[in-house]
Amino acid sequence: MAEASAGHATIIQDWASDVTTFKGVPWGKAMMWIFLLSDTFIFSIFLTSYMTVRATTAEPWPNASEVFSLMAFGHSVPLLLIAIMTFDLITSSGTMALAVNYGYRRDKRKAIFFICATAFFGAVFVGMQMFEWYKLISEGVRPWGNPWGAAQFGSCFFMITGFHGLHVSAGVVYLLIIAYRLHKGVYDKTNFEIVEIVGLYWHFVDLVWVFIFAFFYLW
Amino acid sequence: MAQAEIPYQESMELHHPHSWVTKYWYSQDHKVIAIQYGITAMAVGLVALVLSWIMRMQIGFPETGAAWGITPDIYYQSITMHGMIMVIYLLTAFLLGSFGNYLIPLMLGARDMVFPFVNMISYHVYLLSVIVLLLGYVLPGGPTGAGWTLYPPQAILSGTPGVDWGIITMLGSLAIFIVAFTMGGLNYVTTILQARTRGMTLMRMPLSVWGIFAATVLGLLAFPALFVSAVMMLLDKLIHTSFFMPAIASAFDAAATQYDGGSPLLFQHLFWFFGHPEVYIVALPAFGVVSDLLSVHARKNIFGYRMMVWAIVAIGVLSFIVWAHHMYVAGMHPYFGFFFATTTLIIAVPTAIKVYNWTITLWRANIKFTVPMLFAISFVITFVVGGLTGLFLGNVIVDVPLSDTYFVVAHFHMVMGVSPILVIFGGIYHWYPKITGRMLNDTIGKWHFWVTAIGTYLIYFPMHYLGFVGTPRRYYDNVLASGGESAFYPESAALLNAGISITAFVVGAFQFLFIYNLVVSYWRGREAGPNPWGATSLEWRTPQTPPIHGNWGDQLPTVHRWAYDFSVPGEKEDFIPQDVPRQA
Amino acid sequence: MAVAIFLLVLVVGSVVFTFVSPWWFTDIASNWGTIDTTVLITFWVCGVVFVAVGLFMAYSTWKFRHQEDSRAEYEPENSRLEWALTIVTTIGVALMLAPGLIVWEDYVNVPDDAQEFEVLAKQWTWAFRFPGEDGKFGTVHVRNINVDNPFGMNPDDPNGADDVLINRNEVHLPINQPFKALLRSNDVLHDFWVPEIRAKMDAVPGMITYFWFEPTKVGKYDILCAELCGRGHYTMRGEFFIDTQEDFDSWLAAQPTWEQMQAGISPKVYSALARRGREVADTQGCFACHSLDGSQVVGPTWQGLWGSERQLTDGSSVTVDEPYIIESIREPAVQLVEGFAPVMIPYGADLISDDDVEALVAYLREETSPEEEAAEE
Amino acid sequence: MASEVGQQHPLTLYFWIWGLLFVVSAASYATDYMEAGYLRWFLILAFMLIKAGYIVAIFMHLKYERWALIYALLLPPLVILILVYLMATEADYTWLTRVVYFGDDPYPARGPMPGAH
Repeated sequence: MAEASAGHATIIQDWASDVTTFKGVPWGKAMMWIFLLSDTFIFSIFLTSYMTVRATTAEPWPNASEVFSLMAFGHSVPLLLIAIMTFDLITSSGTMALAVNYGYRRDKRKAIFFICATAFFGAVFVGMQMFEWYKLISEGVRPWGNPWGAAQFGSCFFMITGFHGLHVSAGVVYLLIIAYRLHKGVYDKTNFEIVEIVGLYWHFVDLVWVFIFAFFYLW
Repeated sequence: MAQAEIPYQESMELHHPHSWVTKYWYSQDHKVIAIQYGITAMAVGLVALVLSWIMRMQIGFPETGAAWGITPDIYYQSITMHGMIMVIYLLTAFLLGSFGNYLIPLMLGARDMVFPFVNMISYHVYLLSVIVLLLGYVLPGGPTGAGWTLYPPQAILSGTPGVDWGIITMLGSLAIFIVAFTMGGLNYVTTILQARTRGMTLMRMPLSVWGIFAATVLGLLAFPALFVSAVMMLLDKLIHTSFFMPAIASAFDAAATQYDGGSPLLFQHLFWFFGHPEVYIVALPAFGVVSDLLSVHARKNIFGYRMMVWAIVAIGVLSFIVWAHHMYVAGMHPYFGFFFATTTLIIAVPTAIKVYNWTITLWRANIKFTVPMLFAISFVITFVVGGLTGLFLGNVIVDVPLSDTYFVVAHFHMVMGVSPILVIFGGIYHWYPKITGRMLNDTIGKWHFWVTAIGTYLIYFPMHYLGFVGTPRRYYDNVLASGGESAFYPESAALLNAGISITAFVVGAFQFLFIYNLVVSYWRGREAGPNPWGATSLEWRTPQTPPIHGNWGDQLPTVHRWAYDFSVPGEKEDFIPQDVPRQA
Repeated sequence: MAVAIFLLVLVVGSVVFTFVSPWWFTDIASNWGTIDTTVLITFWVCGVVFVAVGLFMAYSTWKFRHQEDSRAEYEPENSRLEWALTIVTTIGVALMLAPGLIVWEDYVNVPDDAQEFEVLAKQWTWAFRFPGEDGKFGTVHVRNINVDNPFGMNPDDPNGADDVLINRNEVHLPINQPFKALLRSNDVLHDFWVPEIRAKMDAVPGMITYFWFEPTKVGKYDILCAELCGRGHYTMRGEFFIDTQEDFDSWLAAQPTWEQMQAGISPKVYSALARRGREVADTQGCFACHSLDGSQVVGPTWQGLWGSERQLTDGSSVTVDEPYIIESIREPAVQLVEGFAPVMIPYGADLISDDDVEALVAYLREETSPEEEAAEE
Repeated sequence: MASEVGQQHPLTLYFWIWGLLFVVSAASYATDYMEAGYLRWFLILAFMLIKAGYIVAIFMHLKYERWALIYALLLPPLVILILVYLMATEADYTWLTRVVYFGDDPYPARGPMPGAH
């Protein structure tokens, strides 16, 4: 039924109406969307700053493809770990989508299971990121310099992935709290929109990674 | 869909406090939080006032100032802290944290903000940010003296006061403030969009709410730029990354050689990408509130309500693409001047429309010169001066000789220093009866008004002309440095500065009279009754004055009309509140 | 009534103030009269609007003050009026913007016959560079800066050899010749500004900025720093001379080129500590205000300083020795030399370490004590 | 009351999108083996936008929200594009002055890479 009432004519109708502007959107969800919009600006500006310093510096920019390569089966495979991390995060996004779906079916057991699965994949992501940091640091990359060129390479890398990693970590904690509270029956009186709200946050974290992957690792 | 039609707030569970601590400290009531914000902002504002005295002392009487122990360090620290406190911790916090919190739910007919708990945390985080900011005064090296714009490399290199701890507490405090603002701001926006009472469409909202709404949205989208640049500058300072730091040969900072390849201009762009919307974060709520004050006390509807709303929206949108007009002589790409001068002058059009509509509201009105109205009128004329001088500085080539002079100081004090503060005063005189149930003392109020309005004009108007002469801003001493008179600072200018300083001392002292009024009227003030001004908006329609937690009785009010039905022809009363039904 | 009078007085007062006040632009000394014109256009357009709005408000507040028997008019909207005002405002804005953009076009496009000179800003002094006979600047980099190479000249760049280097707060330019000022900074943001020229621009470390102008009036002007650059910002002053072409040529010819400077570096043998002291003096920009050749700049000369007798502002006199020099660095205003303003900022321990001060003292002893000079001769 | 309010969609939709995201990610990863150039940059951006679009539209259910919300969320980020464009211009200009006046190498060779060991 959502599609049925979603024509362009509804824009003016909705904005001109009383009580709620976003029809059918609970308070928590509206607030999460607005927060994510604000957060979008934070990551956009991180990435814009990265673009600016990279374009400004006259030092050579290290080749991400080589920096982030790993040895596998006797070959050097570019961006191997990053690719695995990407797939891991997509997997977690999928499980999250399922959790939301089961949430709205009021299937508490399955919803909790998939939330926990999401949290697990999230934790794995953070673990892999820690490994990646460890590897880079042991190769001499520091926020203030690296052996191959512009110092901003390390600065941007640690700052952007660090900030994203913080979001993921916070998301894992958030997911586990929601799972626990679902289990305790805190949300039994509602229609479990809380699962969708935490889902929005989680998908956003995945979304940010898509941009980081494209701009930092591939470009 | 059926469910969405029922306002959530009817079933909203409110956390009713019992002990003193939960009632006044850990309170989730938006009205208490508003007052907490207000008192904290005023307290920190008094610090800024004292700082302004220190710098005016030095500017007006350089020899006496130096003899009294005002060193260049203290001077630069004072201007920095004064600027930052006024812009962020007083004006933003007061207009959004205090007015926003108090007015949004009451004017919209809601019981509280949508997430009262988050709202409560917002205040406490704000308080923390203020404490961290003031910590700069007790930590080694004192607060930062980098100027409120905190431009790197200067802000983090020795040679500027406060590079030990001051700059760290400053940046940390800003980051904390942004967290606090975000928590509050999400509440304001969600409440306005999703928790209005029946009949309250967006186009029936009082302009106060519109101004606060637009400003909050701007804040949520602009503060990220400041947050990110604060993070990057902290990294530059603490672990020597080079985001904003190019290769540097500093005579004073041996560590500066570690930097290479960064871009100082990046910081300026990010700072003003935040900083220009910030101007409107302060201005738009003031625009909104003053529209309501003018309308109520002129007993006339605000002229051109729809145009006013669209002007607010247009200003909000445009404010994101004008930022680099602060950077015309910053050495950015030369062709940016064309783009930013054009967008900046376009933004003047909706702003001018607002001014016209305020003045036309006075035409054929029935103006009562109450204290709030006096402040509202003086706002308009002050804002006209500040806005027009903005056209000088926004027009790129005109800005060239005037930037970094006293003309700029005069302009921004008129437009976003004095103007919003006049509105804050007007707003307090206007809503104090609602908040406490008592009127503020009228005689003291009038004294306060006349000294403030005349005094601020005398302070700032002549400053424009110092700017024409070429007196630079942020100079600890204009005379000593030249060893005598110079073309850009003739002796007459020194005399003028002394006069300005004396005026500033007097005007500043009169603000304490205002605080005395606030305190004493709380016990001694005349009983106000529920609607002393004969206003139409919902906050005057609560069953109790002051409103209790939850604001309304069993039923939320239903809105039937806009907020400006004053002097409607054929009606007995000269005002009709919003929740009075229309005759069939 | 009071409000109406207040508004009226305010408007009339502002207008009167404008005409009687002694403060207006300094006499222009460059080609940028067009900038003044755009300011004037803006001034008049804005002035008219200010007076109109102010008088309208004064009239309204007088005429429509509260009366018990009267009522306000109910007039929510008036589309025609609102649109008319919008259009008029837009026209007014365009009237100000158009000339502004035309002059800006002129401002950012340097004429072909402009010569170049470079302004090097550093905390808190100025230095200048001319491209020399070949008309080309050598490249420079902060990395090259050291005591023997204060401009950071690239030693491998042949274009730099004949660059003329002026490492003090003074520059001369010839009249009626367009110049492009290239602005460079060693450390933080500065802004090269001579009010009589009107034009200004920030000097940004890590890049080169520019503006251009044509000097049109012979004279001596002040150089200011217009961008906050630390605690010594207000002391960052220089002298700007507009000369006739002949005067300028002879002045320029007397300045050292990079080649000459390299050849003349360190003819004197210093102790290790004094060599360090010389480096400190150079990086701290001491020579911007203190000369070694006896010429009086902003501060007292250092020629023959050590052991000499100095007359102080309070009438007493003092013999220059180690404690006096240390005090003059740490607390310069305490014992001020007669005839000088207390311009120098106190160099506390956070600006110069005790070790560096010791080195400076050693340098001054070796450089300026009369015995040494006598021995040399 | 609950079921028709939330975002209720068949599970197969999610599996489809899930699979597509894997495929597009793999394609996106494959661009790393291409020569640098406009085609590669185009493909990086294209795959990025496709992935982002799927996540926002389907997983975050934005496609099924009313237009009022969709526009409220998608229009504000446009100002970021202006910032990006201007900052790219600005950065290029700064870089140019460094090359011209500081003698920095416009096409610096990349240093030795860790891939070798």
